Amino acid sequence: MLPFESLLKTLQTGSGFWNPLVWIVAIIVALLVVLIIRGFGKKDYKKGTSQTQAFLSGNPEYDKERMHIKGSNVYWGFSEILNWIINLLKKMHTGNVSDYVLWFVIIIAILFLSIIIPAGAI
Amino acid sequence: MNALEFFVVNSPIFAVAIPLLGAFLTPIFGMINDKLRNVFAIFIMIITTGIVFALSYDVVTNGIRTYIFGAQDLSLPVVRILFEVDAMSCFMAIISVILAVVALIYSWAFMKENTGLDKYYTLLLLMTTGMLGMELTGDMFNFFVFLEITSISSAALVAFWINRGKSVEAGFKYIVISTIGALFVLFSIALFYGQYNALNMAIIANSIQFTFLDKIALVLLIGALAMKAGIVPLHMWLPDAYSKAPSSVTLVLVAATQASLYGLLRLCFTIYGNMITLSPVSIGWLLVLFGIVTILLGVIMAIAQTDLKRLIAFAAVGEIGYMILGIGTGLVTMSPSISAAGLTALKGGIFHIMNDALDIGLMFLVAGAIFYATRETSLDRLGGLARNMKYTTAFFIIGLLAVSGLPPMNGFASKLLIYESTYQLNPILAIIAILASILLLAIFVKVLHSAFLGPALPRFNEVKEVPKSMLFAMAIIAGIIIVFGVFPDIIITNIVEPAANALVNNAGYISKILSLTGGA
Amino acid sequence: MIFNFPFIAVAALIIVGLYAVVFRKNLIKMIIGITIIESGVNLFLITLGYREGSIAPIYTSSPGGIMSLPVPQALTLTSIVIGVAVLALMLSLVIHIYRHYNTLDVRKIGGDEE
Amino acid sequence: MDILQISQTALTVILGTIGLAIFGIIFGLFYKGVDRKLSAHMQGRIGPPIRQPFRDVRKLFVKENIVPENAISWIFHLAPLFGLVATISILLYLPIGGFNPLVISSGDLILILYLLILPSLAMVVGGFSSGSPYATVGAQREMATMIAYEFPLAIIIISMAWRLSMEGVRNVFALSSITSMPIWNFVGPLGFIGGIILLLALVLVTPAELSKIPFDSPEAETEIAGGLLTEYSGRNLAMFYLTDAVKTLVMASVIVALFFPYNLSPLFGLESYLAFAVDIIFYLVKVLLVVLFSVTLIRVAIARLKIDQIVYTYWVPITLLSLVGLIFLMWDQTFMVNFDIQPVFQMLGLA
Repeated sequence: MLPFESLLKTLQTGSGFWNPLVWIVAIIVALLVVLIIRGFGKKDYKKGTSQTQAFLSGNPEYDKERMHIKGSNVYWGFSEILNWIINLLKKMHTGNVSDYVLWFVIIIAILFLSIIIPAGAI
Repeated sequence: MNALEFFVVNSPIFAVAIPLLGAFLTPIFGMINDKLRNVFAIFIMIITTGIVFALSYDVVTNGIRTYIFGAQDLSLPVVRILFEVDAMSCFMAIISVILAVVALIYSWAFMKENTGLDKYYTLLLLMTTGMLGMELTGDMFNFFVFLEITSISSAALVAFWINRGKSVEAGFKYIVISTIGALFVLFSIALFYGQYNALNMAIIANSIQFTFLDKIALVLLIGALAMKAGIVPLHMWLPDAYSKAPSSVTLVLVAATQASLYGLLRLCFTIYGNMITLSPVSIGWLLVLFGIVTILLGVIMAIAQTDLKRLIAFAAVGEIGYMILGIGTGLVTMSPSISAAGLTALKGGIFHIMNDALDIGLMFLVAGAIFYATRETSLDRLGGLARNMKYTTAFFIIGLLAVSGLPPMNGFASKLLIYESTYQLNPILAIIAILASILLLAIFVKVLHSAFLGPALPRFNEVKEVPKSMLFAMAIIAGIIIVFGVFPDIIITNIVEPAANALVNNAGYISKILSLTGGA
Repeated sequence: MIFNFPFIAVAALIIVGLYAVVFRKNLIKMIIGITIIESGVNLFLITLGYREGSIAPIYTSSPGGIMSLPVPQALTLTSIVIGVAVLALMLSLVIHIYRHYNTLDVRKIGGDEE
Repeated sequence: MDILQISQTALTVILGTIGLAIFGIIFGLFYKGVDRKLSAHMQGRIGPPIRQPFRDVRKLFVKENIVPENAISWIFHLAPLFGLVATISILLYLPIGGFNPLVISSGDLILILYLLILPSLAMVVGGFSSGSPYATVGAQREMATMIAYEFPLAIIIISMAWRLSMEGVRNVFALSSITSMPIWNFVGPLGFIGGIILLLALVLVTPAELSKIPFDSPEAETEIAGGLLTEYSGRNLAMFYLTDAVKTLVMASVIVALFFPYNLSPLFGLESYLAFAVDIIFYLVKVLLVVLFSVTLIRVAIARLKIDQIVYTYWVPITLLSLVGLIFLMWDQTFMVNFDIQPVFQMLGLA
């Protein structure tokens, strides 16, 4: 079967390398160091008091449904910038199978133009 | 000859025949007992997996294997159906069987409440048969037949939840797209047959002249297989089909998509392998371009999705782009022989085929688990599930790290290979690839937040962790992801590199058949 | 010219079929379009194997004369069988689509979101 | 590779990680103190003493470690821990103090790019897992900022490696190759301008990477009450505090390694321990200068941007800037090859 050494080999890409085992060893050691440092800190807190409630600048907490920020509201600043292209692409996905086949015909035509026509011209 | 040798010698046909026979035996067992049927289906698939592994081991150690159907007299190679199995076929077959086994295990609990499960298991095994056939065959027409077997069974499975309009509609779209694609594949096969009087891939590749008709065949085959493989802008059926099918089916559907991708690879590297440089427009650059567009579109569309399964489906489109990018870069540098960077890119692309199957597969299984537990896939209605579904959350986090290619998961290894080779072709390619991978991270972190984190929603107080068989299925994939991530070099040296070399070495593929048929 | 006629017919059939799939809005008509494409491809296969004045390749003891190539005919038979299966599946799906949406208009069943 | 070698490597990694963790934390906090002192002076304040960050950490350690009821506790606890651990592990791959990286051939620049994501990811996941609206808003802003600055960062890293690969260097992504062949040494004037532009872009990326003003909208105290750190307290917050400190050191070291990998000791012909001492001190000074320019000056000079402005800033002006840098590097290479300019510069003593 596989020799033991091959387990330790570094992945060479010709431009760089990556050895997960070294990283994992480093992570484990760093984790131990950090856990020791963290161990100096205070561990407990008063459970069930008002300090465990969500901080809302003193406002009362809404019901849980409204406290959860829904998926489509995430990444506002980002989608703000990309909205134009997302809307464009959404329009492309009509969900109509005729359009899918039309895309196929278009791509065939493009490939046809790019592969066959230039050779014919030469 | 003892039984084991017999199995190894005949493994190419057994890999296809056993699931095929098993598929039609399953309903008989189903008449006796549901549990027995499930066990039987899993048993059949495990045997197939064993055969595929034995075959792969044999191919990697002893070189290309052929299997001849019918009489051994090869004076008429035209009418013989030949299976030709090289390392690349094995690589794809391994992916297919792993995903099929996992899907069957997952189905045990996931599909339990459905009726018509006899047909479900039959179709699932039939689909696996089709995929394995596509990957192992060396005959163009045979490829078409298996393509159609896969298409029909998977379309039926996509529409399996027939009480939902959307599922039926997605199944219909899928079968229309598949049929049209397959018909053009058949048309191209006819073009080959008309010119070279052969259906065998190796014989066609040997005598191909890149005439006008060959170019038409190339165009049609690239178009049709690209559509089946979900390359932008022909990907549009994919989110529909992936998101509307039951999760266990989606998992196998990922493998079916990749089987079409395998067809594209065979086409570019083997059949047109000698001629690919003659094309006025580099096919390699064309694929690179497709790859970049696919990555960007898949990822950007995924940002905008609010339905979990549709989101993962678009992420899958993006991941397909990475494979195409790596493979295209390999193809660009093919003339006259592949460069070191090109080979690295090709290895990265091929490795990413497997990683994508595992990562996206795990994501779909998690989505299925969420659906099983909450009957909900919209991200706007989920939340706080990490309290009730600890293991699923953990598997999701593993999948998240893997899909976005963070160390030390398998996705990082393959993406590293792609980045560190494509930049030599053009730095922009690697930049876009890196950017898209970070966008993928953002997308899945959004899923993590909106499905698993956040306050405990009262609606989901009663939600329980999914049954053990589903957890086990997810654990298998997560385990493979971690092993591949921690020991990437072993996987690349022993599985990926032989596959890449087999793909590049089309002379070896051709001469193997020619030596059998006496140079016909 | 006369020998090219089948090939022109093949091209015409495929284009007509694609036209039907792309521009007809009725699902049944789209399926008919797919069937027409299929017929075109099958005709192409048959034409490839045909030699002028040949007889069908079904005789064990041939009555004489040349036979057309048997392989394309075998391919065509397989293709027809597959076509029937696909057709059956598509039609059954259309029946279910009609049950759910009460329409066969491809534009009305579409839409990318739920 | 025999057992001896394996155990030697393992020992190097283990001891190195311990050493670097302590080094990173202490100097990270030190630079944090320096940064605060300097910015205070720039604003005409006296500012806290340099040891203030150490006191902050000590104070956080005696505070209660509150887990809010809306939080998923295991992710809530793990995220800060993981962030600090991942940050420390980056130090292993960086040339610290003028030496080669500790593990010379097991990780490269792409790995560092990805490892730099991990601390931010930990903050995002921690913020999301605290289940508070403020934290969620902060976390998603952090994520958006991350996507935004990753684009120019990727351009910078790939351009540098690409230019190096054109010189026929192997393993261009390896830090050891980059430091042994600084970009200024082989490029022509166009490439020099390109290098300056890339350096500028990297300096502009740094404050966002470290969530400093003007790119600190994820934390924005005045607006969303500390953002993703809102619910954190006690030792978990201390972990994030330390992560930030170590990350400052890491980012400064990346800039130093990419653009200023020079050492003083060869200049003076020094050897052995004296050389080490001089190099380390020189390295610390370089890091200080980088922190001064890329963190302190920027954050004193500019006000906070809105999140969509951040995304815009990085995706349009700074991306264009770094693309211009890339184009300059490409042109430089073409000119070098096509017009054979190199000898001319050598004659003029420019290259």
